[in-house]
Amino acid sequence: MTTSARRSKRTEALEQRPVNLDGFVEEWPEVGMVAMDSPYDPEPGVRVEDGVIVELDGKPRAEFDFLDQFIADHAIDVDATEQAMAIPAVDIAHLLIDPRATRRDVLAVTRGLTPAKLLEVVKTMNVVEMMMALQKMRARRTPANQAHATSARDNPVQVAADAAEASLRGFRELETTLGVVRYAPLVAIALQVGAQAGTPGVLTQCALEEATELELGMRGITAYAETISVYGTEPVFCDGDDTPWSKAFLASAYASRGIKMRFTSGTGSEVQMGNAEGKSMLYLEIRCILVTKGAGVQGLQNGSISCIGVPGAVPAGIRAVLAENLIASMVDLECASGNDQSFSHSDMRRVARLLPQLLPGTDFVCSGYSSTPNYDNMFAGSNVDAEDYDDWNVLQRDLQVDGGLRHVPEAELLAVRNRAARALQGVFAHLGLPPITGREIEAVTYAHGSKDLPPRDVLEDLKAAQSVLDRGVTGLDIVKGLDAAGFTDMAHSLLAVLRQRVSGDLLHTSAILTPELETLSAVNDTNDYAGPGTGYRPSGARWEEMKRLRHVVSAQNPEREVG
Amino acid sequence: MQRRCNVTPLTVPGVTTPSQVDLDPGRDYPLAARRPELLKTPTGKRIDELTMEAVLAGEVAPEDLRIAPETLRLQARIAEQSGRPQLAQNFRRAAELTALPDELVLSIYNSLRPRASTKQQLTDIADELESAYSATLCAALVREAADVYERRNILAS
Amino acid sequence: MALVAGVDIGNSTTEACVAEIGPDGDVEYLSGALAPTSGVKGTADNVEGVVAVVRRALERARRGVQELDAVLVNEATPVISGLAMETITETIVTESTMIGHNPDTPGGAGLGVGTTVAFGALGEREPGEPVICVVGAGIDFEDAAHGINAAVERGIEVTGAIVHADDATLIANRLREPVPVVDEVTLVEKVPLGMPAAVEVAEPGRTIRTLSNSYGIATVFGLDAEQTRMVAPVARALVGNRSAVVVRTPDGDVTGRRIPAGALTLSGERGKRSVEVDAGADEIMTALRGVRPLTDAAGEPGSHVGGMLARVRDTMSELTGTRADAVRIQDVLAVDTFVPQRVTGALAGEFALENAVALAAMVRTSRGPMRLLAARLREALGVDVLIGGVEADMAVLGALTTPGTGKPVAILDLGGGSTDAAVATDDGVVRSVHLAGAGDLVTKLIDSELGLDNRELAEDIKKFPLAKAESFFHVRMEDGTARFFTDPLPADTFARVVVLSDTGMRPVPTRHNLDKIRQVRRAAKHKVFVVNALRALEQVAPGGNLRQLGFVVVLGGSALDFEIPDLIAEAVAGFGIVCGTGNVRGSEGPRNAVATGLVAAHALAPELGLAVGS
Amino acid sequence: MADTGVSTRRTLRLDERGTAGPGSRTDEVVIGLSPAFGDFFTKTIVDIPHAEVLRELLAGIEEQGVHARVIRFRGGSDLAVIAHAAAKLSGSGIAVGVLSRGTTMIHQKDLVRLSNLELFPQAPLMDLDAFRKVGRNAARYAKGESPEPVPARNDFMARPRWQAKAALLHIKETEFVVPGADPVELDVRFQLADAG
Repeated sequence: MTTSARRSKRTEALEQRPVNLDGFVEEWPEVGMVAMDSPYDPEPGVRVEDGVIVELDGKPRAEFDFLDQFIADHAIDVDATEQAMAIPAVDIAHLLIDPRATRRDVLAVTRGLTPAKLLEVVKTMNVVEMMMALQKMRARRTPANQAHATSARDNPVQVAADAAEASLRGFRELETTLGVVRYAPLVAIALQVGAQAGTPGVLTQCALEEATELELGMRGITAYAETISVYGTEPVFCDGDDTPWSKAFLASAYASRGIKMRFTSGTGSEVQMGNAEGKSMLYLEIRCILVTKGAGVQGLQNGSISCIGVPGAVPAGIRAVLAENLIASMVDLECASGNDQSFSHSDMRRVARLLPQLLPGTDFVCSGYSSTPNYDNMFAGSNVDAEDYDDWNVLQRDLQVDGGLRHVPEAELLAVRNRAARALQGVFAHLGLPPITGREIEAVTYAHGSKDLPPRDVLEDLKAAQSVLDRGVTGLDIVKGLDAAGFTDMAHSLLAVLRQRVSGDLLHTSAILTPELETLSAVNDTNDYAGPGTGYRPSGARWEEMKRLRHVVSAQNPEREVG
Repeated sequence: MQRRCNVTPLTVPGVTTPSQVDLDPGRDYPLAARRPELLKTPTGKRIDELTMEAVLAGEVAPEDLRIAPETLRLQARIAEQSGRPQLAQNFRRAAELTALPDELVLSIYNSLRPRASTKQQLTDIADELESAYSATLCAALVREAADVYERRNILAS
Repeated sequence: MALVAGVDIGNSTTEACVAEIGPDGDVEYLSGALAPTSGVKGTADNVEGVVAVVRRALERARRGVQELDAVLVNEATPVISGLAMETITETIVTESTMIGHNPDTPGGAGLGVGTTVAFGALGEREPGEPVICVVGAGIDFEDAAHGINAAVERGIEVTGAIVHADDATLIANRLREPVPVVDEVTLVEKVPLGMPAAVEVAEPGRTIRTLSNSYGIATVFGLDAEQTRMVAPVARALVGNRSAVVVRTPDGDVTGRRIPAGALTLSGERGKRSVEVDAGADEIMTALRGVRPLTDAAGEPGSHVGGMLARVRDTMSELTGTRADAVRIQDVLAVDTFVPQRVTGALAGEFALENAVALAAMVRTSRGPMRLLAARLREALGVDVLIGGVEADMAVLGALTTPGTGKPVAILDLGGGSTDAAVATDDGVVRSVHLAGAGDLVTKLIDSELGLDNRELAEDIKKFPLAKAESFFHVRMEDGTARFFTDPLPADTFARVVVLSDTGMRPVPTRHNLDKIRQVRRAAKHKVFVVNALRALEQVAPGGNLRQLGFVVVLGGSALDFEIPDLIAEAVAGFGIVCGTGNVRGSEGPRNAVATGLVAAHALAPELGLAVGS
Repeated sequence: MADTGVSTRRTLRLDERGTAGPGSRTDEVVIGLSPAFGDFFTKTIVDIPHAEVLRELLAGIEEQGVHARVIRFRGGSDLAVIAHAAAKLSGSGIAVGVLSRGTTMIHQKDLVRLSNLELFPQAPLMDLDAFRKVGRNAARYAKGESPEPVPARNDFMARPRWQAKAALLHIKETEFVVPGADPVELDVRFQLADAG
């Protein structure tokens, strides 16, 4: 744009700042382009007759859309609702931040709240208060983190190596997806193998359309599922070709095979699709959260996810994103809290968006930290990627906050990357899949991304991927392959992961496996935060581990570094 | 994969083994570690029989790595006692679905999509769930969907 | 009665045949099965695949593993093949004398001759000699037309134009007096200015007449005999184009150059020969015939062929776990092919089809791990395992179960990596040969000749017939017939050439028409399979005389191809041979020959064969 | 702002010529415009003037020797609906649909509405060259040829920059929808804004 007006040097400097590449828009509440404070959101209210909710947030039952009805009949506790709704919103907010009120005390109230009431509660809170509340309401006492491991070329060797590194760096869940969908069986196997090469017990998933995702799960090639989307208005839900009932049925289908799963939703999707029905983004997201609750699903991935550009562009949008994570936790769901999509050109803004989840801790701080450079991220880029590892570790150390990761010396990383690739080589050979060469293993050991790797024979790989499905290869075959190739420890840990589906222990809220292969969930690791000096705080061995960085000057001998 | 498992008569509460077990989430969870004796695979194996040695000896089949309906009902009780009635209800529906072959599960899911089925088709599915699999909870969910879909005009025309 | 299973471990599939052998040697075949081979053929990794396929065959025969008396396994020496390709010619244009690319839509029609002038300098031009206007990048088509019209109004004779953008029709449509316009000349700034030049555009559907003819160019530029000889390559390069530009510069030239690719040394039992790779496939194959049977092949170090063979060796050494210098190449197949390559010095990104040589090489590895494999197999199944006779002998025995065959019979086993042949004479002597080059080489030729850079698509083109999606409801098959559909075809097939693969229609995203793709496909199959079939039969035929062969049975995965057996049958018909696709046991088609042969051999002489571990 | 390489030299005049009917020429491509294209809106999400967008689409079609018709659809703002309706009116069965923000689609009349021949979902990546190529490919489909699809582009940092503005533009355009309105055939004229 040409302009003749003279500009100040300072303006010119500011214009060059990356943050000005981000998009910002004005609010427009009439169409739902507003984060959480809209005059068009309904007033809270509930009426129960004969054990049935007959009026919800000012709407009589006859006018309920299918979300209203599902929420009224399945999510809200009819016995608790009238009493809970009678409590002023600000009092409930006080309860949330009052350390003397336990998590259980809060749940006794929130189980009876309507969407509009939940919205009213968080509207009384600023972000610091929300963080305090989240610290208490997170379901699992110990926070954790999840990574994406993908490859721009769908290279299984790369996925195995990055999965192993991510697993060693501390992630407890790993997610992959594909550029070429037919590659899925090989990449899912690679993820599963790589995950066990770092620390044992890391759970893996592969984001695909529902049927294939379920099939890989049933075969034990993946360990859990996450990409089961729900939406906050009826037309958008239908555009996604689902209803709360179809999704509830799918949830039971997963549980019937012993497979852990969570739903996915987030602010901004409805306005993005032009069908927000004039409601605020957060109000619609609360409906998604309650649909999840009503379906009997243990948890939810939310925090805007793929629509982050929408709340990110309006005033208080990132506050609303924190609020949606908080509300998921407030209604006793596991929360995998976003921070998983490219969000801003500005490093400063990327961190600011991250802190509200990192500081209080969530069940999974990122629902996809990119374990590759973003160019390899097949989820279209994450808020944090492999080049941010050191920054993340420093943030944890500076603030003594546990974001689930740790610094690992290069030699150990090289060792597990190499080991994962060799294990995959053995498994591929055992299963008669296309060979992995020594050159590939060498390259992937030292690689940063897919550009550093020799290309694979895609034709052979795709044929083999099909044969994995045709031959009915299962997780057990991977276990046997690992054992045959001499990676007995990895075989054991994968068998332990598979055995989990027999016991169903992982189906409970916020469940993960520890490196010792113990199940840790909201049932046996209940968040017991009760104010200063209580709850989870990094200490002992974990804190010592967090103190280590790539470059720390030795106190013993300042001419040297410890690391 | 496609075989129809025997339908165990677990639809009447109070007469089944799982509900007779004394369970306390704080003491007994995780079941695999604390109460392994309660866990059997649908093929009748004990969980501690699923060892590496057994796998290598070819004594463990993929069918052995599935969850049994009894186990899901135990976990439902743990969910219930942990204050999660919806999660418990999901586990109970899942217990019913363990008897269904994979293809049928997927096809019912597809039938529940908007504008995918007529009311009669959904009613038929519910009847089949109930009569062939004793899946009363799932049948109720499908019937409920049929009513809502009719009211909201998202049945197949 | 004895229940036995014959098992053939192939490079890509493992096949089994279950049969009952009576006390007097009569055989009742019960069932057959097929599964992918696990691991490299002939190694202990195969156990899993063998167990799977034996189980499956037994299931089909409704028998249990415990009832089995013996498993018969072929002597599976792995045959591994490698491929490489090298371009051996290149086209070079110097001083930008010629623009010979074929833009989709040139503008106007006819021939224009004049001096090249930049569009920006048109205004300074005085009326006089005719000019060709050169329109550079960034000039809008309306401005270009406006400028040319203005010049013409001032009396400048503009006879043609050369344009950077895809604007020729747009400009020609806006000229008051239309002239030929050639567009999409990407490096238009390199067109020499102030030089005599000619622009020719033919009517749609026709090709140029003047600039593709040496005497036409001579007439246009007033050349003498010697000069005309010099421009002959230019004219030749322009044949078949709808539009072209020729600029006459003092030293301009178009040359074709052969790229030295190095020498290939073939060592055989009958001596050693060296042949230059750029001499082409025929020379290489002649040299090979001279030294056959081959014991090893080597490329000149530091040359292209040296690199080529090194790549083949590396692949094989990795696959077989032997050292690269211990790998011995036992056959090569050289095939002439062509590859689309960018012309050096061209101004419009022209491509020329350059000659190339593709080379397939083959190695037989040691049979060492066979015993280990048999021992493991015995452990896994708890049954005696017998290593049967030579694979080729077994294949012949199996082939003979094809109804209507008789001795002497030859078999052709068309695989992915190698083409094998064997012949059994009346006296039961079997001769066999393994040759390099089969299905994988065909795929590679299709891929490179069509410029696909997508081996998977090339594989589909190889395996399935083509069609053109003429509307959303019908396709025109490659044989000219139409096929109609009631449901609309997928969107990405519209107006495209498609492969009718077993998983549905698959578009071929190139500008080649159906005939061209079909011709490349058939030529590739001919160059590999027909050539190899003849070569193989010649080597096993008594006295090298094909007429001595009565029956040829075609077997193997590529025998299932929809046209390869016909191509081969056509080629050997002249030798009085009955050639057809095998139908093992009258039911299995070209599959299961070796497995069946193992059972047949066992029935004839159960004492033959080496029992392992018992 | 993105460097679009365009100075606003030309203005667009769109005169309504009455209800659009089906075309009879088999060598035509219809360009279907969204309700507010070249009207309330004058440029795409990255400020490319609608005059230039339409001129490039038309040039791409003309260069292939194919005829073009421009029709405005006021009945909806869904790109698939516009492009599909336009294809139904096109004598060749081929149409280009374009939204004010620059999202573009090539459609064919026999396809189901939710399908398409080519879709360019990332409006911020649509530059003049892309619009020219869309016009060219549409014309080549109309001639029964098999054009190589215009390469799809992707940029993961488009989300933080454009996602919200795209939503706003879509909603705004939807405000100009007149339910049930007939498609209107347009006369297109480009005028130079200055003497350049």
